[in-house]
Amino acid sequence: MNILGLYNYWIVVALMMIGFYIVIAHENLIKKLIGLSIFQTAVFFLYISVGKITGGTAPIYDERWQLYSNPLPHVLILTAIVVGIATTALGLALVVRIQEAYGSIEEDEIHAQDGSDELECQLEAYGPRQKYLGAKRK
Amino acid sequence: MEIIIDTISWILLLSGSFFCLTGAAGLLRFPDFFTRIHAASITDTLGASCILIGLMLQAGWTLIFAKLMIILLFSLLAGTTASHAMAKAALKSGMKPQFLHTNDK
Amino acid sequence: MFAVTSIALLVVMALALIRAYAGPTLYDRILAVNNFGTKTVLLIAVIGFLGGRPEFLDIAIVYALINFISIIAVLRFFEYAGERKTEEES
Amino acid sequence: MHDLFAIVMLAGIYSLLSASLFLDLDAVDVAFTEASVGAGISTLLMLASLKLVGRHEKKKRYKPSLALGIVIVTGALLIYGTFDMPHFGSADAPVHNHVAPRYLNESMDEIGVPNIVTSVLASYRGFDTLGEVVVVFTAGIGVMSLLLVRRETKDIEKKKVPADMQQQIILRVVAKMMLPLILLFALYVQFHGDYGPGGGFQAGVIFAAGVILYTMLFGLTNARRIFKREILTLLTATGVLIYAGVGVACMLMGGNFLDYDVLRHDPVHGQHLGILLVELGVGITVASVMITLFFKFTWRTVKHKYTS
Repeated sequence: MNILGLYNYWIVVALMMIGFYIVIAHENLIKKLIGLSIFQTAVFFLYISVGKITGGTAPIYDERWQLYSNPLPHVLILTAIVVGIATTALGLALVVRIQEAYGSIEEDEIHAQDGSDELECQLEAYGPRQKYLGAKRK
Repeated sequence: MEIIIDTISWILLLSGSFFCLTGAAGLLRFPDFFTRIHAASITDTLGASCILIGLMLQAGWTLIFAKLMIILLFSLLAGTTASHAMAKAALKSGMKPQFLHTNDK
Repeated sequence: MFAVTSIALLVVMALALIRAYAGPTLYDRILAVNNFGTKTVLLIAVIGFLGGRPEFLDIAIVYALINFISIIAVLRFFEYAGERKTEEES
Repeated sequence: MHDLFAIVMLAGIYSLLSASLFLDLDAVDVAFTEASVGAGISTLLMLASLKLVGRHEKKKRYKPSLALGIVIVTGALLIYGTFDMPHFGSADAPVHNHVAPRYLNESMDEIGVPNIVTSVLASYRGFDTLGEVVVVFTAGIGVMSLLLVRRETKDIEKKKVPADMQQQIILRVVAKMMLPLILLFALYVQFHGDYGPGGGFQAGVIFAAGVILYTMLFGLTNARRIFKREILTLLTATGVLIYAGVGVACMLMGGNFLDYDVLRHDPVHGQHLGILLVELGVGITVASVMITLFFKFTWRTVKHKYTS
């Protein structure tokens, strides 16, 4: 059995692992999102390369061609790309809000802030409300 | 007739590739941004036109010809405009061409 | 002949990629990205002829379009992002 | 590399490259989508949000060797798993023997559309696509609510054209010339999707790219005069409604949900009409969601500029 015929999967695995590494090793949230999209593209490659047939052509009907590649993965990935951009946009919006709330997009700094002023946050969350209730009672 | 058109298109394709290669060499080897943009955009315009016209000759009078024509027009228009915008933005951001420096000395 | 042209274009793209990675200034990168994009347009056109189905030139048009728009976007957004951090990239 | 701008630009190149690879693997529609979405809109949104969060990553001192170890082990396991997979390009792989032959052989008789990807997308698996459109719609709503801005103040409205773009006269003139062609090309992609690569998703994104080009060069206020927020919100919902409405119309005329055969007397004509309407709905939703996303991000940056 010729192992070299599997090279498309190895490329996919390599890309996937690069994306995975970026997601878990970097603290910057924008970089994490880019790593996520690289991971995503690796999955797209997996699907599309499975659908390819040697000697086939694009699945658009034409009299001159008999052998077409498999159209089903194309459909799945086409919609997945558009959904992918939608989720990326949502992630970016979250990153923007995190930057506004914490003043940083580095994950460790965000965690540090969360740990140190947990008490303050609680006070902030409950304080005004109690005051408001107290004022109402008077 | 067929052979003549084929030969012309091959010559155009080859010269187009040559111009693109020189442009890329300039992009890589020239000393500063302004010389690089010079090399890249000028040889690019010529190279892209050559390759696209060579492909047009291969396509004949079909819809493909029209689409190649659109690409050619678009790349001529957009490529030059983008180069101009880049150079202008770089100049405005305070980047000085290197050769002015050497002349001043 | 198409094969020769496409190999030449691939070499050009690799050189542009090196320039995009090496920098040194951001404008060099933008230039390299632009060059890379135009070469991709040509490569797609040539590969269409190489594969025997040159009908798919719509994709090349989209590439040219997107390339132009993203260059403008980089220029547009870079100027403002430069304002915040005045330090010039070396 | 610690400059996020450079990283986003390299990611754009990566998208272009992967789209070329899709083209080489015969997936023309996917290449089309990846080029317009991955290289175009995704890069634009990343750049717009970099403008908000700053472009410098903080330097890290430690080496993440644990992460590297995890990645290498996982990769090795995955590669071990690939040894049982069918070879690249082999025609007798399991994927090609299930439903794909039916799509390939009978699509022309049943649907009558040369682009098999379109027929599978809009007709055979129309229900899936409805779900995807709803996901896009939901993401649009999510971003809208996350990046909500209060009422626009007066002094921002005075600033019509971005200052840095006022200088670029040539760019603006050329872009103005190209804008109608871009929008026309989007419509061509929309309605030619049955016969060549293209369709609602791609056309919507290209249309949005044209509007985004206008917004970048002539300012958000000018673009907002044409694409008002209410209209955009309405259009976002209208697209999904058209899609689902076609399905309901099929049910009312005696077929199943999204079964276009009953729309006209001839099933093939019914399929044509159904696919056309459904793709139109997809195009409208995708275009308006993409425009809304970009407006929201840009609006934040304008607000930042004036408050900070």
